[in-house]
Amino acid sequence: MSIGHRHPEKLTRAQMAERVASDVPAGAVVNLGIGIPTQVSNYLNPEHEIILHTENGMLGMGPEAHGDDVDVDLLNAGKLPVTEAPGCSYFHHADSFAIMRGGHLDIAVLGAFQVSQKGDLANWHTGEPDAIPAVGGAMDLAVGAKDVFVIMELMTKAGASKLVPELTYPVTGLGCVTRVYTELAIFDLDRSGNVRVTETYGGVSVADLCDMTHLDLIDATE
Amino acid sequence: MSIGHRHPEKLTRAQMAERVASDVPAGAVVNLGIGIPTQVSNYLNPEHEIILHTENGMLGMGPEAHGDDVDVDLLNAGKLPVTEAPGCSYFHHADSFAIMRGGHLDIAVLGAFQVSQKGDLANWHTGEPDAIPAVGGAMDLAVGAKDVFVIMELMTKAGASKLVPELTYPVTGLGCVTRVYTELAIFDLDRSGNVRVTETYGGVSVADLCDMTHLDLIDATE
Amino acid sequence: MINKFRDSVDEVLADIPDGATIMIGGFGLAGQPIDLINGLLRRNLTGLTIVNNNAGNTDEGLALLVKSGAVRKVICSFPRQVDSWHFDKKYHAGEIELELVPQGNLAERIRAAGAGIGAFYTPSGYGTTLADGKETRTIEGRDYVLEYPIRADFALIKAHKADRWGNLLYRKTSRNFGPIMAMAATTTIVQVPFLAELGDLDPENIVTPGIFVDRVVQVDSTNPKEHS
Amino acid sequence: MINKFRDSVDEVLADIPDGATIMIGGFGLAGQPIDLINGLLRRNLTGLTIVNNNAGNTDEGLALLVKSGAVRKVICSFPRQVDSWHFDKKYHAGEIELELVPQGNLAERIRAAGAGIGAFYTPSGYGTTLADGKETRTIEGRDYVLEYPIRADFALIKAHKADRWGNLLYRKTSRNFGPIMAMAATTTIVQVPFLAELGDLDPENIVTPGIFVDRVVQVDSTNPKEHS
Repeated sequence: MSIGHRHPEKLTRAQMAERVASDVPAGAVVNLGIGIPTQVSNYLNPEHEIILHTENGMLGMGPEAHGDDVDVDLLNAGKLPVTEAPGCSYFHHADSFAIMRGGHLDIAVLGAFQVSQKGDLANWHTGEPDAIPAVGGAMDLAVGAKDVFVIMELMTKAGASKLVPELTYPVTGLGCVTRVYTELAIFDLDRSGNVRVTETYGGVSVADLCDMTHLDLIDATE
Repeated sequence: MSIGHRHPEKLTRAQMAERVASDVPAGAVVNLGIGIPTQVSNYLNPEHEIILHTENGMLGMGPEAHGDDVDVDLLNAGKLPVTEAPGCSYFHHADSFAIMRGGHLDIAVLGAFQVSQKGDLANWHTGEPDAIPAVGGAMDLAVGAKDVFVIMELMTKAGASKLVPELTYPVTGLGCVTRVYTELAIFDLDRSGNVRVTETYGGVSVADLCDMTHLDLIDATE
Repeated sequence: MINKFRDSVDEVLADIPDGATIMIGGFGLAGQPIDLINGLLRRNLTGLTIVNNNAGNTDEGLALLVKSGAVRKVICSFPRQVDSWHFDKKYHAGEIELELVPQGNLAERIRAAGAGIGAFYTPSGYGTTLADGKETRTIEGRDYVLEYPIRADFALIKAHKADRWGNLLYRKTSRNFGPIMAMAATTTIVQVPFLAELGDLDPENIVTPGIFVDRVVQVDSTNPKEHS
Repeated sequence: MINKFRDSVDEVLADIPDGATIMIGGFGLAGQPIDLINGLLRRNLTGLTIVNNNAGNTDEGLALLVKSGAVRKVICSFPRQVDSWHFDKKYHAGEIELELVPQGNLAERIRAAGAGIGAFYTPSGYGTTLADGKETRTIEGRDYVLEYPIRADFALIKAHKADRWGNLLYRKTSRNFGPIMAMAATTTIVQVPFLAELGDLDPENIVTPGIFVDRVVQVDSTNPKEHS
C-alpha cells in the first residue's frame, strides 16, 4: 500500500478506493456498490483472486466490457456491461440474495449519506418528502455481508460530519457498518458504539476529528 | 380403459393401478408413491407424455433400470435405479420440494392406512407406540399436489373400512385426498365431507358400501 | 404430445385481462422480454399490477406501458433512475401506486410464492421505513421482518433456449428473476430466440424445468452475442 | 491463489470436534460421501448430531457411525428401513435422539439456514404429530407451521467435478441435498472423483458456486457410469 497513515494530504476518492482495496484479503468474496466503491476493483491485486459478486446473479465478475466485448446479457448491478473472470458462475436472483442474506460474502463496500457510531447505515434515501424512494439491494447488502465497509467523504459541503451519533437520514440497516473510509481518517466501528480511529490523513489529529464529528473517538492510530 | 365400472369382479391391485392410470390426463406431471402407486407407471400411455416427478430431484423419470442401464447416481424415491426420459431435468432437494409444496404437481398417487371422508390422509405411521416413526416426503406430497389420489384396499383383513368418518391413525395431511381407488369402488372426496361413489366393482351396491364404511355415501355411479 | 410452443406474441398474450398482476423479468436489458412487453402494450389493458425490479426506463418497453396508463401499481425495488421519467410523472401525479421492496425481499417473496411458503422472516429492511407496520420478531438475537409471498397471474420472461416441454436455459446475467417468476405465476409466458428438440438440452443444465412454463414463443434476439 | 483442493480425506476431517453438528449429503447411494463418512468413523468422535435424509442402512457408512456410539442425535426424515438395524437398536435402547422432519421441511430448513431466513411458515406437517408444540398460523385460509433453520458446523457432500475455487457439478439424482447443505454449514467438505481446471466448468452449469465450499478432496468413484 502506497499511502501511509498520517499522510499530510487528504485522500482523494481514488485513494480512498485504493486504501479499501489494500484491506481486502486474498481470496475474499466481495460486493462493490455503485459509485466510488466500484473503483475499488481498479486497485485489487490480480494475484489475490478477489472474487467479485454482483447481486444480479454472478460470482467472479471481471472488469467492465468495452467495444466488441460488450454483451447486454452480462451486466453488473449498475447495469453496465462487464466480463467474466475464469471460475465465474451464474445463478438466479433468489440464490444471489441468499448468498448475501445468508452471510456468505466476506465484504460489501458501500457508499453512504451517514453512518452512526453504532454502525447504522443510511445510504438509500435522502428523506426529502417529494423524492421517489428507490432501494435496490442496499438493505440486503447491509445486513448480509460479514463486513460492511463504507467509503464516504467525512464532511458534507456544508461542513457537517456524516459520521454521527444517531442517523438523521432514513435507515438502510442497523449496526451493520464495521469500517468507514473517509478523506481524513479510517474509523473502526462496533455495535456498542465504540469508534476507533486507526489512520488519519491531511494532518488532522484525533482531537480534531472528535471536534468535527462530535463523537468521543478512541485513538488507535499507533 | 378395459375395466368397465360395475365390473362383476373386484379389482386386483394391478387393475387398481391401471384404473388410476386411465384418469391421468395427457401431459400431466405426476408423483407416484412407493408400492402399488409405482405400478401406475406400467399403464400410462407413452403417447400421453405423462411426466413423472421423483422427490429426490428429477422431472421426466423413465422406467426402472436393469442390467447395464443401472446407474447408482440415478435413483427414484424408493432408491431403486431408474432411467431418463427425453426432456428430463435434475434439481436439488429444496427445489424439488418447492415443486411439490408450491402446488405445481398435477397429481400425487399415494397408498394409505386410512382416508377420512373429508380427505384427511393417514399413511405414514401405524401409531404403534414402539414403532420408529419415518415420514419421508409423505406430508409434503399430501399438501402439495393439486390432486391426491389414494390407492388402497377398502377393507382391512379384519373387515374394517379404511375409508372412515374420522382418522384413528396419525394424520399425514388434512383435507388433501381428492379421490380414493379401492378394489370395490372409486370415491370422490371434498373438504366438506361429501363422498361420491363414482364406480363400483365386485357386484357391490352403493348401499352395501354405506354399510361397510358407515358413511352416508352419495351414489354418483350413473 | 406436450407442445408449449406457440406461433406469435399476440397469441400468447391474448387472455391477459384488465386488472391482472404480471411479473416481468429482466435486470436492465439483460433478460428483459421486450417483445412480450410491447405485445402487452398493444393489448391496451388497464388496472395492471406490474412486478419488476424497476419501473421502466427511457421511452420503451415497461416505461411506455406505464405512460399508457395501463399500470395501476408497480411492485419493485428501484423505480427512480435518471431515465425513469414516465414513472416519475405518474407517481408525482398520484396516478400510480408504488410498493417498494428491497431487492432481496422481492426475490425471496417471489420464490416463496412459487415454493408454497406462507410467509418468512427476513433480516433485510428491519428497522427501516420499508418495514413500517410489518410484524417483526427476534430470533436467536437477530431481528427479522415478516414478509409474504408475491404471486402473479402471469409472468413474462426471456430465456435463451426452450424445448417443447418448456424446459429453459438462460444466458449469463439475463437469468436474474426469470426462474423464480416462472415458479410464482399461474401462467408463465417465455420468449426465446432459440428452440431445441426435446432431449437436446442437457438435463443437468436445465435451469427452469418445464413444469413452471406454459407458453413459449420464438422471437429473434437483437443481441449479436446471443447468436454466437 | 485460491486453492481448496486438499490431499487426503483424513486431512479435511481433522478439525471436526466432538459434539459437532454435521450434515451428510446423499439419498440412497446417490450422492453419499462414503469416503468422508468412513473418515469420520476413523476419528472416533462422540456426541455428534447428524443431519441426513436417513439414519444409516446395512453395515456401512452412516450405520457404522451410529453403531460406533459417535452419534448423539439424528435429524432426518426416514430413519426406519428394513436395513436400518443399527439405528433401530440404538433408538430402542434410548441411546440416540431422533428429530423426525418431513423431507421437504428438512430441505427447506437447510436452505433457510444457508439463505439467512430466520423462520418460515410451511404447510407440510400441519395437523400432524410432527407439528406438536409448534407455532401455527392461518394465512389466506391455509394452515401453516412455523419452522426454523437447521445449521451445521460441517457439511460432508459428494459432487461429480470441482475446480480449485470449489465450484461444483453434480451428477443426476446425486445432486439431492448437496447444494443446500453446502450453503448451510460453516465448513463444507466435498469429495469428488474428478477435478477440473479453473475456467473449464461452464459458468452457466455450475450448481454450487465455490463460495459455499471450503475443502475438496479427490476420491475415486466406484460407480462405473461416473467414469463414462
